[in-house]
Amino acid sequence: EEVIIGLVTKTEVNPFFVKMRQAAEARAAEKGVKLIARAGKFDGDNEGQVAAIEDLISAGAKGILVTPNNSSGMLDVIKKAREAGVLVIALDTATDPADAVDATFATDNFEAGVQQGAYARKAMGDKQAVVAMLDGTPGGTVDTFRHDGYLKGFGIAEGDPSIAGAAITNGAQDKGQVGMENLLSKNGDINAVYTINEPAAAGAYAALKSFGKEADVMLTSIDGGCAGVRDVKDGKIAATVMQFPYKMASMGVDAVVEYAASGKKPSGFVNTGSFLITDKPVEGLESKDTAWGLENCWGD
Amino acid sequence: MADNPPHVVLEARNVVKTYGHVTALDGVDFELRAGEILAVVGDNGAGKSTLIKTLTGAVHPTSGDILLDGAPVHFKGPLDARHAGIETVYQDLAVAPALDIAANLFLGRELRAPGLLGRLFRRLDKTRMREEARRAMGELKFRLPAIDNPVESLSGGQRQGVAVARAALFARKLVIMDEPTAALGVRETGQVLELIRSIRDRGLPVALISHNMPNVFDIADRIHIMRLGRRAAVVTPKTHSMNDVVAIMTGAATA
Amino acid sequence: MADNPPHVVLEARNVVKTYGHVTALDGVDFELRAGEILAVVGDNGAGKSTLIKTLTGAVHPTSGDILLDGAPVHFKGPLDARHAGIETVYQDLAVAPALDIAANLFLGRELRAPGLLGRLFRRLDKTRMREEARRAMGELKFRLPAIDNPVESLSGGQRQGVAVARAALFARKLVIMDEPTAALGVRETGQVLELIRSIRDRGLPVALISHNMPNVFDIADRIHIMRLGRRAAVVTPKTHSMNDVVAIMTGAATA
Amino acid sequence: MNTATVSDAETPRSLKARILGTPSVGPLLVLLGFCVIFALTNPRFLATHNLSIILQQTVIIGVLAIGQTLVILTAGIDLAVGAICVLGTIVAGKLVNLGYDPVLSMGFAILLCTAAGLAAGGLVSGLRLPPFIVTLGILGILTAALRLISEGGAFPVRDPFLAWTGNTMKLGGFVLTYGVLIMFTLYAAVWYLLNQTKWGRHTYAIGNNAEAARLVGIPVRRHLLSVYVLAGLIYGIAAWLALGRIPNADPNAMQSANLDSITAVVIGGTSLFGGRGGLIGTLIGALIVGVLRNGLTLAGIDPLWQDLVTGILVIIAVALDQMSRRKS
Amino acid sequence: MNTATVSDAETPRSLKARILGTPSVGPLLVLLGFCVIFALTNPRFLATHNLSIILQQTVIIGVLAIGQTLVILTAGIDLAVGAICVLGTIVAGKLVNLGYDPVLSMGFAILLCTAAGLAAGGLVSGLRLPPFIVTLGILGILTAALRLISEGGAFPVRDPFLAWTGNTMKLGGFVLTYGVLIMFTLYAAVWYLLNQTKWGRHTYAIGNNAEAARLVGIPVRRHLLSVYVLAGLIYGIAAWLALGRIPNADPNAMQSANLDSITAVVIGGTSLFGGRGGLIGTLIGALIVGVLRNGLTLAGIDPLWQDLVTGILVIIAVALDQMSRRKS
Ligand SMILES: Nc1ncnc2c1ncn2[C@@H]1O[C@H](COP(=O)(O)OP(=O)(O)OP(=O)(O)O)[C@@H](O)[C@H]1O
Ligand SMILES: Nc1ncnc2c1ncn2[C@@H]1O[C@H](COP(=O)(O)OP(=O)(O)OP(=O)(O)O)[C@@H](O)[C@H]1O
Ligand SMILES: [Mg+2]
Ligand SMILES: [Mg+2]
Repeated sequence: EEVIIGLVTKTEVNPFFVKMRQAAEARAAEKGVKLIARAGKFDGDNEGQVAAIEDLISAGAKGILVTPNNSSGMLDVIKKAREAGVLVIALDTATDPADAVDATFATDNFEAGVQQGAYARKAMGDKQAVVAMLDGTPGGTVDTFRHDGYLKGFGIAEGDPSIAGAAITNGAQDKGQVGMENLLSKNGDINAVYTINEPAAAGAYAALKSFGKEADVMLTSIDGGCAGVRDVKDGKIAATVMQFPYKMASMGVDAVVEYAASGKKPSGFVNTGSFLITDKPVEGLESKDTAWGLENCWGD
Repeated sequence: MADNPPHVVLEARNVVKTYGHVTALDGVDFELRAGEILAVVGDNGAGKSTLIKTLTGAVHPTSGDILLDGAPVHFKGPLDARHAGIETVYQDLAVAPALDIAANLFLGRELRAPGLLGRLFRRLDKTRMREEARRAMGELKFRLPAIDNPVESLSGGQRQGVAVARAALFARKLVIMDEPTAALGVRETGQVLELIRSIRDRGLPVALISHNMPNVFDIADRIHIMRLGRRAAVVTPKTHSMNDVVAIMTGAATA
Repeated sequence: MADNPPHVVLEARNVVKTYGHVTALDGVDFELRAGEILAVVGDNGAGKSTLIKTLTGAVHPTSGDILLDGAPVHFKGPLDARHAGIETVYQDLAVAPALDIAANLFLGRELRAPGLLGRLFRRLDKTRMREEARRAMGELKFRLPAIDNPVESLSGGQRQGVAVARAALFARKLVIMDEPTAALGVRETGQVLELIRSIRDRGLPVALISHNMPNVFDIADRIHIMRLGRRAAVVTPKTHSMNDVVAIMTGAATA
Repeated sequence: MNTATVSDAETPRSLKARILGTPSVGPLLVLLGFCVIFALTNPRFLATHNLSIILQQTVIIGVLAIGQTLVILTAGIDLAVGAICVLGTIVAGKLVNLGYDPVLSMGFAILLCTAAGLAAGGLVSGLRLPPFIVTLGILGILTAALRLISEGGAFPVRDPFLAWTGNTMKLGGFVLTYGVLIMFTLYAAVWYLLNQTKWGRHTYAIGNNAEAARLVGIPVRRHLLSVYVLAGLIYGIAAWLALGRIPNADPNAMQSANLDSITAVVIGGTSLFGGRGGLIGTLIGALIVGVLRNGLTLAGIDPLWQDLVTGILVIIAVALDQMSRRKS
Repeated sequence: MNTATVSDAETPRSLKARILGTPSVGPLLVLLGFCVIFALTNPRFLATHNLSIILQQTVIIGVLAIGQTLVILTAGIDLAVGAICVLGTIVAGKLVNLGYDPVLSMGFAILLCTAAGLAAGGLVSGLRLPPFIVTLGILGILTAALRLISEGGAFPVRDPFLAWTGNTMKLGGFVLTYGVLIMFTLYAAVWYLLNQTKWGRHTYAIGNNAEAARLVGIPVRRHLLSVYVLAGLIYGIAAWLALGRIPNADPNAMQSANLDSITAVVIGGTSLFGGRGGLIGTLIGALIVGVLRNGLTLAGIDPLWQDLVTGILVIIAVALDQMSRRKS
C-alpha cells in the first residue's frame, strides 16, 4: 500500500510555509510516497489544523508533519494520531510539552529573535535607540518568541521608554508599510525597527524610503527567504536571521519514510538552526554573508 | 344629529403632523362615537392615512392630543393601540409576504395549543389557526388558494381580504379601516360592507376610509370630510348629497 | 356589435398559466380592438392581473398564444412589450420607493441632455424631466409635495397617480391599466377617466381593469368578464346592465 | 352561489410538489450527491469513523451557525460570532486556571457571551444601527479585549468539566462526542422555537417585513433584542463545545467563523435579506462545508486545488438548489 | 378650483433641511470631528505630510470600495474584491517579469480583472445565484489560481510603468502620488455615472426594487452584468495602484480587503439592502477608517487597544450619522 504522509502547516498565507510544503512535496515525489498537505486558514486556526489531522488519520496517513499554530492547541488530536499508530513530528514550532510529539525539527524562534536584537544593538553602537516593533499576530507562539527574543537581544524590557510604538502587521507587506508610515508620522526619531518577518520588513523599508529615512534606520528581520536575503544584499535590510524550512520538511519526510520501512521513530528536539545573515558583520556575533545566504535561502 | 349624541370613543384634537417640510395634518379634529360607522373621505393626500396612523400610534403626532373614552392616551406604538382593543387595516396592508395566509391572519396574536404543550412549551396551535383562518376567509366568500400559501402569491384583492379579516377577527373596542375595499371586486366589497355592519352591530364603532361615495352613503352614519390636512366638515348621508360631499372635499363648497 | 368590427390590436388565445398547483388562467381568450376602451372585470382572484401580465411579457404563459396586430409575439420580458409601444400600469405599481417622483415617472425612459453633454457624456436632462413630470402630474390635478420627494413619502393615491401618468406619457400603441383608480379620490378618479378617454382619442386602445362598475359603464366600449381564470363573456354597456355583468362575474348567470 | 370559497378551491398539493417545495430538500440532495461522489473516490470516506469525524468537525461552526441563522432571519448579520465564542473559551479557561469552580466559570462565561449578544441587540434595536456595523464594532472591541485578558497568548485548559463535551460515546459504529449530541439538541430546540412558537413566527415576520410586524403590534425592538441575546447564549454554548474539542483557549482562534457560519446559512438556503429560510438548511449547509473539506482531503487533492474545487462546488451546490426551487 | 396642484404645494426646502438631507453630510461631520480630536491629541496629525500619508494609505481600499459600492447599491455584495485586485497585480507582474511590454501587460491584467467581474455578474444575473455565494466561490477559485500562478510566493515588480502610480508630486505642502489623483478621478467619474446618467438611475432602481425595474422595462440582467463588469474593471485599476504603492506581487495580499471595503461603504451610509446611499459617503467612509488608524497610532495608543477604540469609534460614527438623518 502507498505510504501517505500528511503535512499540516499554519497557513497558506505565509510564504515560509508555502515553501515548506513545496519542499516536502518535492522530497515525497523523490521518495515515491504520497503527500497530502493541509493548512489552517489564518494564524490561530487551531480548529482547522485539528480537523486536518483528523482527516489525515482518516485518510490513512503513516506519519503527520505539523507546524502547530500554538504549542498547546492540538495536544489531544496528536495523542489520538499517535495512538492510531501515526508518527507525528512537529516542524518549526515545538509543542508544549515537547514530548507530545515523537520528534521536533525546528528552529528556536526565541533565539532567532535574540540574534536579530543583538545584531541591531551592536550595529548601532552607542546611538540612543528609538525602536519600532512591527509585530505579526499578537498572541501567536512564534510572534511572542521572536518579539521577546528581540527585546532580550536588544537589551531592553517590554515597556522600555525607548520603544516608540508597535504595529500589527500579520506578517504582510501592505500592513507593514501602513504601520511603519504611521509610526514614523508619530515619531520621526525612530532609528531601529524590529520586524516579524521579511515581507513586513519590505513594507517597512518602503515607508522609510518615502520618509527619506532608509539610511538612518537599523532595519532587521527574520526568515531567510531569498527575497529577504536579496534585500539584505541590496542594503535595504541590515540583517536577517535565516531559518531552514526546506531542511525541516525534507527531514520530516525522510523520517516518515524510514518509519514506514523499518518502524523506527525519531525522537527529541532537532534544532535545524538559524544563522544571522548580513554583509556588515559586527564583532562578537557570528554571521554569514549574503553570498552564503543566497545559496542557502529558501524560495526564489 | 340627535340631542343626546352617544359618547365619543376615540377623539383627536388639533393634531398636527409634519414630515420635514410637508404638512400632512394641519390641526385636525376627529371624533368616533359609540356604535357608529364613521366614513372618512377626502382627496388623495388630504391626510386620511396619516390621521389614522396618529390615532393608532403608528406615527407620533407633532402636536395635538388623542383621547380614548375621553382620557388622553399616548400610544408608543401600534402595540399599545392593540392592547386598548383597537384594530386597524392599514392602506399598505401590513402583511408579511413570505408567511402564509393563516400566519398573517394571526400575526402578533398567535394561538397557543391547549394543555401542557401550549402552557409549558408554548407550542402554537397551527391546526386551529388554520381552521379559524379558513372560517374567517370563508365568511368573506373569497376565492382563495390553499390557506398555507404565502401571501405574496395572492392577488391584490385577496391580500386585502386577509387584512380585513384580521381586523374583524380581533377587534374588541373599535375598528379603523383605511380603504379596505379599494382592491375588492363587487361581490367581495359587498361582503366587507356586510362585515363592517356586523362589527357595528357587535357594538364596536368603525372608522372607514373610502373613496367610494356610493359605498360611503350606503353604510356610513356620519361622514368626516378631510381637506388639506384639516377636517373640512362632518355631515350625515341624510342631510347632504354625494355632490355636496364632493364639493366640500374639493373646496368648492363649505358645509 | 358592428358588422365590420375594427381590427384586433392585441389578442390572447387559449392562454393557460399555472403556479405550482394553482391555476390562475384556465384557457383565457382576449381581444383588444383598435380605438376602443375595453374594461376587464371579475372577482378577486379571477385572473385579471395574471392575464395582463402574460400580455405584457411580465409573466410567461404556460401555454397559449399572444398576438399583436394579428402576428404572434413572444415577449421575453416587459422590455419587449415596451419596445412594441405597450404601456402598462401594474396593480402593484412598479415604482422604486427611494427614487423621487420625477425619476419614477421617467424610469427606464430617462431623457438625455441636448447637445454634446447628452450625446457624448450621456448626461441626464434632470431639469427637463422634472418639468415634464410637474406638467404630467399637474394635468392629473393631484395635490403633491415637491417633485423631488421620494415616492415612498407619497400617499397611496399619489403613488398610483405617478404610475398612471407614466403610462399615459409614453404609450405609443396601446395602454393597459390594472385598477388604476383603486386608491384614487373622487376628483382624481375623474381625472384619470378623462385621461383614459383622451388616450383613446389619441387613437390608442386602452384595456382597463376595474372593480368600479359605475366607472366601467361610464367609460367602456366593451366589457370583458373574467371568471375562474376564463373569459365568461364579452358584453357592451348598451346591451347589458350592471346587474347582468355582476351576475355573469359571480356565475349566477351566463351571457 | 358561492362555490368559489376557500374550501373547494383548496386542491391538495401533490407529494412531489410538497417534497420539492420544502426549502431544505435542495441542499439535502446536494449533500447526498457530494457524499456519493466522495464515497466513489475513496471508500474510506463512508467509514463510520470518518463520518463521525465529520460530525465532530461540524460541531462548532454548526452551533455558531444556529445563532447566525437567527440573526440573518431578522435581516441582520453577525460578524462577532467567532469573537463572542472565543470570549467564552478565554473567560472560562482563565477562571478555571485561576482556581474557580469549573461549572460556575463556564456558566459565567456563557453569561458573558449572552451579555455580548445583549449589547449587540441593544445597539441594533435601541439605536437602530445597521447590524453589520454593530457586530463589526463588537468584533474589534472583543478582539482587543481578548488579547488583553489572555495577556497575548493562548493557554491550555485542562479541566475535565470544560473538556467534557469532547468525551465520546459509541453509537453503532459511530463515535459521537457529547458535543455532537448537544449540537443536535440545540438544532432541535431552536427549530422548535422557530417553527412551533410565536417567537419564531415573529422572527420570520420581522425579517420579512419589519414595518408590517410593527403595525400588527409585534414588539419589534424587544424581539430583536431577544434574538441577539439568544444568539449570544448559543455562542456561549459553542464556547463550551469548542473547549471540548480543543482544550485550549486562544485569542486568535475562530477568525474565519464569521464567513464560515454565514456560508453555512446561505448554502442552507436562507436569504441574507431576512424572513426566508430555515434552520435545517443551515445544518445541512454546515455539513456540506465539512464534507467538502474532509472528502477533498481523502481524495488526496492538493490544498491549493481544494480552495478552487470548494469554490466551484459551493457555487454548483447553490445553483442546483435554486434550480430545484424554481422547478417546484 | 384647482389650487392644490403640484406647483403651489411645492414649498422650497430650507437650506438647513437640504444640507442635512444630503446623505453624506453625516459621515463628513464625523470625519471632521475625528480629525479635530486627533489634531488636539497630537499636532503632528495635521502636518500636510501626515495627511498626505493618510490619503496614500486610503488609495487601494478607497478604489476597491468604489466597485463594492456599485455592487452593494444593486443589493449585492462582493467578497472577491481583494482576490480580483491581487489577480491584477500578479498577472501584470508576472507578464512584465517574463519580458512583455508593461503597458500591454497591465492592460491585459485589467482585462482579466474585468473578466472576473463578468464571471461574477454572469452567475448572479444569468443563474440568479446570491452574490454572496458567487463571489465567495470566485474568491476560493482565485485564491487557489493565484497561488498556482505565482507558485506560492510573492515576487517583486520593478517595472517603472507598473510602479508609476506610486510616483509623487507636490501640491502645496501635500505629497500626492499619482495613485491619489487617479483615485479622485475615479470617484468623480463613477459619481457622474451614478448621479448624472441613465445607467446610474437604473443601478439605484434595481437595488431599490428589482421587480419594479423589470416591469418598467429596465433590462435588469444585462444591467447587473454591466455593474459587475465595471466593478471588475475598477478592481483592475486598483491593481495598478497597488503595484504603485507596493511594487510586489503577493498572492496573499489584501486578505482584509473585503471587510475593509464593505466597512467603508456602510460607514459611508449606503444600505446593504441596496438602492440607497452614494459614492461620496464611501470615500468619506474609507477616509474615516484611514484617519482612525493613523490618528490612533499618532495618539500613541497601544496597537492592542487600537482595535478596541476603532470598534467603539466606528459604532459611534454610524450612530451619529443615523441621528443626524433622523433629525432632518
Ligand atoms: N406568483 C403567484 N404564485 C402563486 N399563485 C399566484 C401567483 N400570482 C397569482 N396567483 C394566484 O392566481 C390567481 C389569480 O390571481 P390574479 O392576481 O390574476 O387575480 P386578479 O383577478 O387580478 O384579482 P384581484 O382583483 O384581486 O387583483 C389567484 O388565486 C392567485 O392566488
Ligand atoms: N413618510 C412621509 N414622509 C413625507 N411625506 C409624507 C409621508 N407620509 C405622508 N406624507 C405626505 O403627507 C400627505 C398626506 O398623506 P396621506 O397618506 O395621509 O394622504 P391620504 O389622505 O391617505 O391619501 P390617499 O387617499 O392617497 O391615501 C401627502 O402629501 C404625503 O405626500
Ligand atoms: Mg391614504
Ligand atoms: Mg389583480
